[in-house]
Amino acid sequence: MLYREAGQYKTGYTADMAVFPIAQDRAGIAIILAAVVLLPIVANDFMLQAVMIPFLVFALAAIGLNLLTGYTGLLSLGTGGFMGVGAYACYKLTTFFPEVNIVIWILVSGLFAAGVGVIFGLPSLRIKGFYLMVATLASQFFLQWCFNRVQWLYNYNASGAIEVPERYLFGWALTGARATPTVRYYVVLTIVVALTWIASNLVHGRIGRSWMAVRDMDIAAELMGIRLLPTKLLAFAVSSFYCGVAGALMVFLWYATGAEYNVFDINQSFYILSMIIIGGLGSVLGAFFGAALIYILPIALGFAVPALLAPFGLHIGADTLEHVRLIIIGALIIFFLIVEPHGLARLWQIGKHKLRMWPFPY
Amino acid sequence: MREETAKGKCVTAAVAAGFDTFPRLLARNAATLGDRPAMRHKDYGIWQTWTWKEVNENARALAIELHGLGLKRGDTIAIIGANRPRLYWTMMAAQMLGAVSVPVYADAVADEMAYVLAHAEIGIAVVQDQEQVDKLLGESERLPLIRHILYDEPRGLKDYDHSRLHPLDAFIARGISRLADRAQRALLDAEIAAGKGSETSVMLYTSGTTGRSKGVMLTAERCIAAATDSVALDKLTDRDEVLAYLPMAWVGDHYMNYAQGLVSGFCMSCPESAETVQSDLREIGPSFYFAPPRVFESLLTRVMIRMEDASALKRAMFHYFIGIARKYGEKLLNGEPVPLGGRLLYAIGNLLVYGPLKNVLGFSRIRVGYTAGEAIGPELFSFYRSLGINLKQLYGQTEAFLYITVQVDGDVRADTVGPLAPHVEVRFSETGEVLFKSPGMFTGYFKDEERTHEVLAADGFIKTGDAGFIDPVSGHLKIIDRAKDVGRLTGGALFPPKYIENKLKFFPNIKEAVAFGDGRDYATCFINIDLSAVGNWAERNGISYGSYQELAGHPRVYEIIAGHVAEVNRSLAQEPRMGGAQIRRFLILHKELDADDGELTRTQKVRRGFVAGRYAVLIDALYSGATEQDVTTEVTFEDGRKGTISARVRIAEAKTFPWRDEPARQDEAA
Amino acid sequence: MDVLYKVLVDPFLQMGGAPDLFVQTLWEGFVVGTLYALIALGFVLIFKASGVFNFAQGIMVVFAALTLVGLYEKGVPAYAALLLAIGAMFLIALGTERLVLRPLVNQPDIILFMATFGLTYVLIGLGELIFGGSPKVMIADQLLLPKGDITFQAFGGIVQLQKIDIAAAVIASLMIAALAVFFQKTRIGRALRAVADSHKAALSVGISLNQIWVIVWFTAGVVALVTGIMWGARSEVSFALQIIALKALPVLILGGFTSIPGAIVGGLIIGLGEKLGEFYWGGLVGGGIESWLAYMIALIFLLFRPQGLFGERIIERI
Amino acid sequence: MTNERERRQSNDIILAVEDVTLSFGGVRAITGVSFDIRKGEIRAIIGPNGAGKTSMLNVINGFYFPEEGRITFRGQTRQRMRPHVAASQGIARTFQNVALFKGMTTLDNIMVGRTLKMHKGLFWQIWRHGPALAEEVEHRKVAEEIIDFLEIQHIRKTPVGRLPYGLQKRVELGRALAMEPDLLLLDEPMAGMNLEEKEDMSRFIVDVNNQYGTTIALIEHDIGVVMDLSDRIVVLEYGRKIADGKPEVVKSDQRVIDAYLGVAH
Repeated sequence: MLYREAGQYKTGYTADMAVFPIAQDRAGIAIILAAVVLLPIVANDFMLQAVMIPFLVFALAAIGLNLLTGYTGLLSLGTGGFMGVGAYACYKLTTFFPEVNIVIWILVSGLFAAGVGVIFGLPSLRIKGFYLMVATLASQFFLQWCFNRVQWLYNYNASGAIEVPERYLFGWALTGARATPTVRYYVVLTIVVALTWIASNLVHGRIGRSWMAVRDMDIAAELMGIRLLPTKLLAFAVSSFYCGVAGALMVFLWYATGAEYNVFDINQSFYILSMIIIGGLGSVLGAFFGAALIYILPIALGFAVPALLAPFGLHIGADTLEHVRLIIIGALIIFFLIVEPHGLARLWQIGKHKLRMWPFPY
Repeated sequence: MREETAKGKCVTAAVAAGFDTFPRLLARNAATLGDRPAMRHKDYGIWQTWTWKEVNENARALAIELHGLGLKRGDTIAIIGANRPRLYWTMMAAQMLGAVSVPVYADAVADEMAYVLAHAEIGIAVVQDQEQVDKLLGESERLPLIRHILYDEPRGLKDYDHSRLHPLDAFIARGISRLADRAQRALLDAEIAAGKGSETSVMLYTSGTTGRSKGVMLTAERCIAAATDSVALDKLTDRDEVLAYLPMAWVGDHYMNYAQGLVSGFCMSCPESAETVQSDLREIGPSFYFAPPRVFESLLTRVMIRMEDASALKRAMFHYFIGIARKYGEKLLNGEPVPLGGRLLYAIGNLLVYGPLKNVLGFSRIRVGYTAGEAIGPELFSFYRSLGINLKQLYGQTEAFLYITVQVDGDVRADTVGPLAPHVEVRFSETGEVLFKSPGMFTGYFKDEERTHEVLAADGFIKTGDAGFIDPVSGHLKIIDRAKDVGRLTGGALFPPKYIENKLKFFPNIKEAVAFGDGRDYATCFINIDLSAVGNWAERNGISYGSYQELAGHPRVYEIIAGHVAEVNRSLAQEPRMGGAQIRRFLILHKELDADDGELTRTQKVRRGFVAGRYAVLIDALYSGATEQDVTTEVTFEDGRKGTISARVRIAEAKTFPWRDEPARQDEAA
Repeated sequence: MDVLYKVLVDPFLQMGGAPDLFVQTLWEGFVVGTLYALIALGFVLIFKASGVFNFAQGIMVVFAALTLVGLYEKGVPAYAALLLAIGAMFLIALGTERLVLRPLVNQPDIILFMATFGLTYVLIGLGELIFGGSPKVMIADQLLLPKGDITFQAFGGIVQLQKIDIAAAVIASLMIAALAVFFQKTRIGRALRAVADSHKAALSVGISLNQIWVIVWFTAGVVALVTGIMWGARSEVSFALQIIALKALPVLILGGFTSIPGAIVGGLIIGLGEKLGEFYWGGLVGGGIESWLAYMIALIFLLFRPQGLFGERIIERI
Repeated sequence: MTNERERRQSNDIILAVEDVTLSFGGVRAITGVSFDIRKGEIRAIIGPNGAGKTSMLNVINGFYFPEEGRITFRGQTRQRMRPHVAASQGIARTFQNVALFKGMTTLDNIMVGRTLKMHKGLFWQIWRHGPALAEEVEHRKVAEEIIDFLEIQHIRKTPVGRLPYGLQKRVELGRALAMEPDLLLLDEPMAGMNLEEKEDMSRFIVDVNNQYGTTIALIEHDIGVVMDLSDRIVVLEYGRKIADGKPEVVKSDQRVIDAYLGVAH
């Protein structure tokens, strides 16, 4: 309906292969970007601190996991662990070299996660599916154990937790108690947008195709000359990189003060996994949808439900709400698997197609 | 000299100044519009584009090579295939050498094609692909003159004997390198310079509704003069885009796309293939669009069918807003006053329905749209206009190249073909036949003095063979029918078959109709149902059918058609002088009329006489009062095999209406 | 050199040096192993019959135990609570079949797995909503489970066996035996085995697939309840149990997803390996390696035998 | 046409299989089979079901390792090698039951076939501009030529999962062609097709062999097709070679008639 594609013909392959070939889509993206950039003007600190920043962080992690599970078809429950690697690496780096800008370390810490990811990805050559999932559980629990037991990782703090030091960016406090949500929001936004762009570049190119080929039919892929191990390992590396950066962002720019090892426990892995299930496997966009639904929706409910019940004199405690939240997430997962196994991303596609064909049904 | 307009460089003003041949226009465009796109072709997944410079270069390269093959001034060269830039370039190249290009219908069967090629004394044929090459080689003993065949698509021709076959692209490459040499350039430039506007530049074979087709000779200067007028009329500029999807052999394509393109400098896009025209149209979104009524007709049918499958809510919305459009759309388009409420509703409709609909059809950007070739159903016509598409009618023919009358923005009517085109004169014979003089008029039929004289009146006017009159109210020309087809019932009442048929054909369910009645007591007709429309209806109503024949014979289908016929009768009864021509009896033909059986022309017009002869038994039955009739018909299949089908055809009575009988042909005095 | 000694030699010297401790550890491992085996059994039952990788098995254990204790705390007599808990497991089985499995029939395994994953969230939420998130004490006495321990002189030291552990081992073994009988002898059991081979076969036995799924999930639920009770009695009833239950996964990998004996052997290997590893090697790296050792064992094992202990070598065809 | 092909194919051997033996856990699939494929010819492997035809292809492109025997491809002799190596040496294939990448479009499937020819690494891929994009475009051109060749323009951007079987087979052929192989292995390219589709497919096969001079080895059950497509035919039965030669020779071979032609239809 909103689309006006007549006259949008492509005279070259570059234009034809663009990620957003349709002008209306590009416009839409531009509007969204503008909106999120201008958000802090209207949004209060809660909105930024408790909604947007976490949403972006989770979305990034979800993209990471989606590259591995959605695009390459390798089921992983190690997300939390890899995020942790990022966080702890960043902590060690910035405490070793306080003078280097934290943003750089956040990105570099992703590389450490990537390294670890590759090591735990090695088994993926010989084992597939659920077996591989168990293998990734090994990494999850092992890493979790390290974060807890290897005191060196948290500089022997008595608390056994990471204590985020104050760091500055162009004079603004970026981490630590004095960092304002607005500053942190912009940094997170920049990083997430940049990495999203890169992710979409990857999946639209040769590498992305090899990943999907391995996912859809690994035997055929090998006979096409795609070498399975390097391809899978690359997927692990890139995926872990994203998770690692997400982890670092989580501790340094969301929590901003510190975090304990159990932030990165198995439940974190489950949480992210549920995001990509609902958002849609094999879709970068889906990662954002998933993060929004799984993280933001319950918050919204947190406000809506009591407000709705109040008139009837009913009151719900925060913890009750938390339980309800879990039930809702679970129900949503099942619901979406039943109505649309390919998640919100697929629904979005269908809707888009309808808009393009409007007023025709197909 | 050139004027800047909002829409870009308006080059039409420059035409007068000595650009009297197409090669000169091409050279001019290459100079003035050098890097603007001239032609596109959807190939290998994208719209390959050539600028005017490149087109000029390629055409020149071809020209020098054709010269090498011995193509001389006055020679003829055949061009056979779908719309392809390279084929248009050969036209240009031939004209550079003063040769006459003869585009031929690519879908013509080998025999038909052989006739034209032989008659036109073709020495060199430029074809699209293997299919055409095979046709020519197959008929080679009938075509002794053909020395060379050039082809565009090498697919499948690898193992052919290449002594007389040449790939076009290699040709062009060679030509370009050859043109590096000054002497060669000079030679070519000399040829172009030697060209005169008065020379025949193209020969178009009219499929002719009767007899063998004849070669209409057109001279460059006249073509250009005519095109210049219409380009000015519709303010076409190099910013316009057209989709060249109509047969190159048809005057419409040569005028609308080739001539107007070279004059105005707009960009012409060639579709990927016949199957993809719709999607290609959608991609290009032309700003100038021409289609014969049947195209708009089938399009509307498809639209309605597709909407049938939409959700009830959507369907309701669609029909509601189409209603709104019918109410206000045309008024708005003609700039007539419309109440604010109406404007508002229309705006909403535009957002929800018209805009998107035009978008999916590829009509969003149409600035000027034309339809012609036969009368268009008023409803059909206003449907598109009400969507905000500036669709207009024109009346013309090959011999006039092309316009005789053309409607101007703001003064458009469904039932007329508009006022005279610029520089066109018209008079009427005592029988009401239309005669004209036009800037583009032809110089005669190739090697056919006799028939040339038939149509050429002593005073230099040309007979159109159509009966019509100037509508006193609007001052527009009104065409009733082919002059020789307008008949009288024994009762003396007027009987214009086409007129009736067009009314019938507006119903999506009716694809083709042939009316009879001349010299009879009353009017009757054959009907072809539209398989897609009726078939879709049948599915939705759980009616199973194995073939067209079976569906056509189905009682409930007869009911539907009877309803339509009654509708037509009602409207005839209301019109002056037409009431007598109401259909009394009709039948639904057991097979679709088909060009391969000679029942239709290549442009899908009914060969009335032929059909009448072929189905004489049925016509007799229509008047004998029989309720059904057995008939056996010979048919030709796609692959050329012949076979016969026989059927028992039912004949139905139609509801007629009382009409006020008026004295015949009174306003024809005009 | 020193490290190598610590890793390769010292532990074995310790075993030899203090056989009593060694036996003690073995026993520990054996008990834990049987419980792992029990959880794994739940997985296998469901995987065999419905091809579903039931991620929710762990939480089912917790949920079952919670229901039992929760109801008791709400004043329901112990045995009534036990029956009600069983009833609850049946309801879960029924609900799952109706709301999850039936709509998703013929979907790829991964989808079904994800669905059980959603189920897990629901059950956690429900459990916490109804019974609260805080750990509870298993009503061992009320269910007449033995307390205290048996100690005896042996292997040049004292070996101490918790009675509850013995009970656990015994009950677990009984449970497994019972299931074995159920599968071999009863009609339904045979039907279930048929399903594992082919769904058509099952129908020929005259039991609808849906019924079978309910039965299987219910059986798995009961197994979960028993596991929950035993485990609860050994430590406490809390959601942490769900994580421990994940240890059933490496067990499955060793044993294969479809083999009951596999589950048992696998459980024992993991249990023993884990305990020994923790006791003799854990110290070297600061302890607590129990949390991941099981997975590591499975992982390393996988690298050499991807098809599991009892699985057959897969020949890939194209 | 045929004489054309004969002119094109020389007598030099592109692939030689020498007494290859293969078995799965004691079950013999292939026993001491030897034959060769000449450059530029269309070579058919036929035989009743379970004769070891597909296994033979799997051995040739390195998916299975033969216990005994040697395989010489373009002069290099080897007993075992990984499939992706075979691919990189110029062996492509299609599969008995279509093995397309279901989640991807026709175009992407064909582009995957170009993977071996694409070399821009992660660093460039990240930006997807400059070199990486240039490379992408360059190979898109090749892909489009293949699409044009196989006349599948209209499904260019359709996910292959939604295509009818016949078209899927065609796309799979396209994917193999994208590798510009020297040797193309076709495993029952016409299985489950109607007559028209079969005609199209055989036309394409001949055209491929014609246009690109690709050597083709194909397994096919439709004897009619095999007879007029192929230059030479190997007949297998129970993993053994029972005949080898020109169609007319094979057709008249008594053992073949008994073993196959007699019973197959």
